[in-house]
Amino acid sequence: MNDWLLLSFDILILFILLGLAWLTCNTKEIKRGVTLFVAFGLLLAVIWARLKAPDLALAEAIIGAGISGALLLKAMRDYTEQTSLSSETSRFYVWGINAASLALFVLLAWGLWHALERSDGVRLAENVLITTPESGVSHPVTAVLLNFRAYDTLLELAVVFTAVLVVLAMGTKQRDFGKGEPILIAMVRWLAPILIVTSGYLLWVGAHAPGGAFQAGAMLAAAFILMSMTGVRVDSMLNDSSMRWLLVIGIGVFTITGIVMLLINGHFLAYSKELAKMLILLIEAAATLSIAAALTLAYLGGMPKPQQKTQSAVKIDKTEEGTS
Amino acid sequence: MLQELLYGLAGLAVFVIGLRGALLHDNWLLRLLSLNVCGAGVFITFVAIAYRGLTLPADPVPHALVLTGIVVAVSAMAMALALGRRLRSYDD
Amino acid sequence: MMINDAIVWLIAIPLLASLLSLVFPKKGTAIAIAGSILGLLASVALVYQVYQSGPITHELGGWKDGLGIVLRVDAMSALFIVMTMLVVTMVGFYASAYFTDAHKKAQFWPLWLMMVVALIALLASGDLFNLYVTLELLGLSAVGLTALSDNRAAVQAAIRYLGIGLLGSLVFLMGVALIYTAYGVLDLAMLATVVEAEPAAQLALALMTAGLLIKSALFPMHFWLPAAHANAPAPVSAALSALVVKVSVYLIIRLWFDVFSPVLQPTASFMLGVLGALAVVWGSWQALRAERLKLMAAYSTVAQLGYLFIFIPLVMAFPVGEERNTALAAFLLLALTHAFAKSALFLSSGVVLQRAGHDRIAELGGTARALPLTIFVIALAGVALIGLPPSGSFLGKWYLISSAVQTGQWWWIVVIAMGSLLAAGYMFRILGHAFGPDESIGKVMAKGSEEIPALILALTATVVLGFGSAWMWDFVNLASPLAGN
Amino acid sequence: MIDYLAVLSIFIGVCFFFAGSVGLLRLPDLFSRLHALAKADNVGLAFVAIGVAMLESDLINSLKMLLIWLLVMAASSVSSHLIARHALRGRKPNE
Repeated sequence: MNDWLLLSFDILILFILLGLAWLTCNTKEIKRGVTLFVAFGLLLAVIWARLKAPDLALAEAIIGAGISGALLLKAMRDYTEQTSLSSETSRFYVWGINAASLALFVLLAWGLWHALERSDGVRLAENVLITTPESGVSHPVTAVLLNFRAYDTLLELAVVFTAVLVVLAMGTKQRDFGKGEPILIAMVRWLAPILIVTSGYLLWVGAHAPGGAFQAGAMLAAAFILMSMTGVRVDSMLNDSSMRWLLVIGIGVFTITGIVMLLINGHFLAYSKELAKMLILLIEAAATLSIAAALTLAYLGGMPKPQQKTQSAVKIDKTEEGTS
Repeated sequence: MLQELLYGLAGLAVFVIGLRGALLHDNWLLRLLSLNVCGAGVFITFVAIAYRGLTLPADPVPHALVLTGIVVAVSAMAMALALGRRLRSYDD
Repeated sequence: MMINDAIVWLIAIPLLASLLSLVFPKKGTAIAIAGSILGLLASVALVYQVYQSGPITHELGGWKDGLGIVLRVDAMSALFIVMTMLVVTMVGFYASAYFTDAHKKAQFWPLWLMMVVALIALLASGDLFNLYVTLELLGLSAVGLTALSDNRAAVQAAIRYLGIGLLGSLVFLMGVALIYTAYGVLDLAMLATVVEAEPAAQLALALMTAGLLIKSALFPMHFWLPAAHANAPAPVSAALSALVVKVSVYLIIRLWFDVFSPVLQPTASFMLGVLGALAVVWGSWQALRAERLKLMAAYSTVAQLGYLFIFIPLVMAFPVGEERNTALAAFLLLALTHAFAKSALFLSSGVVLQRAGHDRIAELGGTARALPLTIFVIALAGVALIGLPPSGSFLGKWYLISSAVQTGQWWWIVVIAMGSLLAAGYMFRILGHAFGPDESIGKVMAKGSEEIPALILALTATVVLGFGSAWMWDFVNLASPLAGN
Repeated sequence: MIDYLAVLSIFIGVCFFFAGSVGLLRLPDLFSRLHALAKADNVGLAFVAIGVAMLESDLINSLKMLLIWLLVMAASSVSSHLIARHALRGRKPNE
């Protein structure tokens, strides 16, 4: 009885998922596409929760739906006139793609079936769950992210860093939304502190329960983005040079810890057991700051206070001329 | 096993839908949405195979991988939007 | 101790240098050059270490049994790493003179160093998912660098490049998902021991190869490459053509012959060879018709990558052992020569473009007199691209032809001969115009810091690799897991 | 006993959600749709939250349910207000 109930829930939710995915990928209107995409992200969060992946549900709700939603909303303004401008694609091409897609799906389904048939169903799970107590944290996902596969996480921070470098190179701060409605500002006023406190909580709790640096950093960024969206001048709190330090602190602390551990224990990122918990928390705290700074900058579209930046750029110019 | 297969197949379908959308759209923003849907399809497949029923704890490795993937995806999106904005600024 | 962990330092040094160059933008050039030279030294130490003690592994975090990520370096990856660091260092010297705007320089160095991190991390990675992360890091940094040209064409090309790159990585990741589903491992060496010829593995390999083919711009998927490589700033074009596309080819070879060898099908390898042959002919033909110097160089990259794919069916035809290693060494020789020659060519094109104000081939008259060293470098690069002795590609192509004869696949010889003839055509066309009488370009000064790195790269391609190839043969035989030792 | 009460409460909540959804689909214009949706959803969520809180043995977790309800209510009332305000400004509401 219970099984059938669960199964009918699964089928219902997958039906909605496929519908949303189809609509998102087939709309020709940008506004509609963005709205559907955010809804798709929220539904994904529900699916992660259903599949017993609470870490992902948290991350998806904050990043997938929240931060991407904000980024897209801001970008949408650049595309307003282009909405209906979709050039003619030949019917032949469309049908070719359709046929190829269908064939690919059948092929993939066949592959997945064989893969599941062949699998023992355990994979790395038992090994990770058994070894987790040795990692310094008791939450297995955090153990994988910051100990077993910490190198992946380091490179992932590098990806975030790279993306922000490109955003910064592509322009200075963009025009933000105007001042919001009074009632919205009032809500953000008391919501932002809650978000910041929640971010700290998520960071701390990651050691033994769902949460961690990425969720915490994104939550912190969400607080700043919300403030910025309602017209609160976020940039007055930050300046160019402190932003640079915030951006690099995550990877910096991570790499230096790794090197110190290499010198002590002979392997990069091999934490000493008694220090592991503290080191992981240290790295996560630094990473939280970097991620928050990166996502906030990605939303703002450039370094705050452009006038100060141009001044310093001029100064660099002069010194370079002097030396060369 | 049933849930793994069901969600796994749905993930594959979402992947293919996104891929198709990415190949059909001319508009950069819409293509980007399709690419993100496509990525979500891979993530669903990963998480589906990590699910081991209601009693056993799920496999944490794919969860960590997908978390990495989500962060990479949002970084790529931020960068793509900035490039799109730059491109349009030349037209003004 | 430092020597034994060279591979970790090779990743950590550029990573930290990238951070520092963002925080201290005024010192960016010094930081980047210092980082590159340290990296180059570390890469030499790495080759020495591999030469002494065979393939090395480094378990990150000290975890074993597939729990953690493992870095692995054998002869092939060690040589690619040295190649990367040499090109990066030389191009770094060049770039410090190329970018005159301090603001642009401050944007360039952190991204450039991140690209170096991505290249080294990819070459050293021994883990499937980690490879996906490095591919993304490489893709994003390369796209960002392309867009630094800051004109409409470059940003347009960067956007297209990004779309293609993301698509390729996602298809690759789908393959990783299938592998993890079926085998429950991500570690390449562990996967190599359990993988079997069955549908899931075949499909996964097909997906991963397809993703990498998109990224390595093999013939029908090459459409994004010329625009991106021709419009990027010259130092970036050099790195894109010499390194970024090549590591995808490296990865295909690594996956095919190192990990998935039980799964391989001769038909599939033959098809890759055919696509490679088409790329050789089509790319060379387009290079011959190209009107701009950098566009010609970009199309030439399409062609030269084609040669590397022709190796796949030939390598497959040899049984595991010394013969296969010889073919692989020839592959490495050709890949390395192309990397050095093409980066030299792009750097020289950059000099021409900056001094003459354009790079239209038909209007290059008088350049040989105004920029003699630059044109000399282009000629040297041409020697390597055509495959004339004593360049490394002469030997590479020679072995390509002889193994084609040995395995009875003589039809590849036709393609190789045609490609070489066309390459001679497009290189002599440039030189012909450059030595032409027209005096559209006045007496100009080229900076030594721009011309000398290009000269070193070109000389490496033509002379050093040509004479040092015997050592490479030994090295590959000694330290290749492909040989089964 | 408390289980039955909880299920009853959740059931009532779901009914409200259902009514809200029907309202969203059937009502003629934006303002009445908003009205139906916001009202029904807030009350619906309250009943669901109460029901789940009863099933939960831990007091802290029950309090978390209350917090969720409060946050959602704040968000939905502000967003309804904003949508309505936006529509009133004379811009064409979506259909």
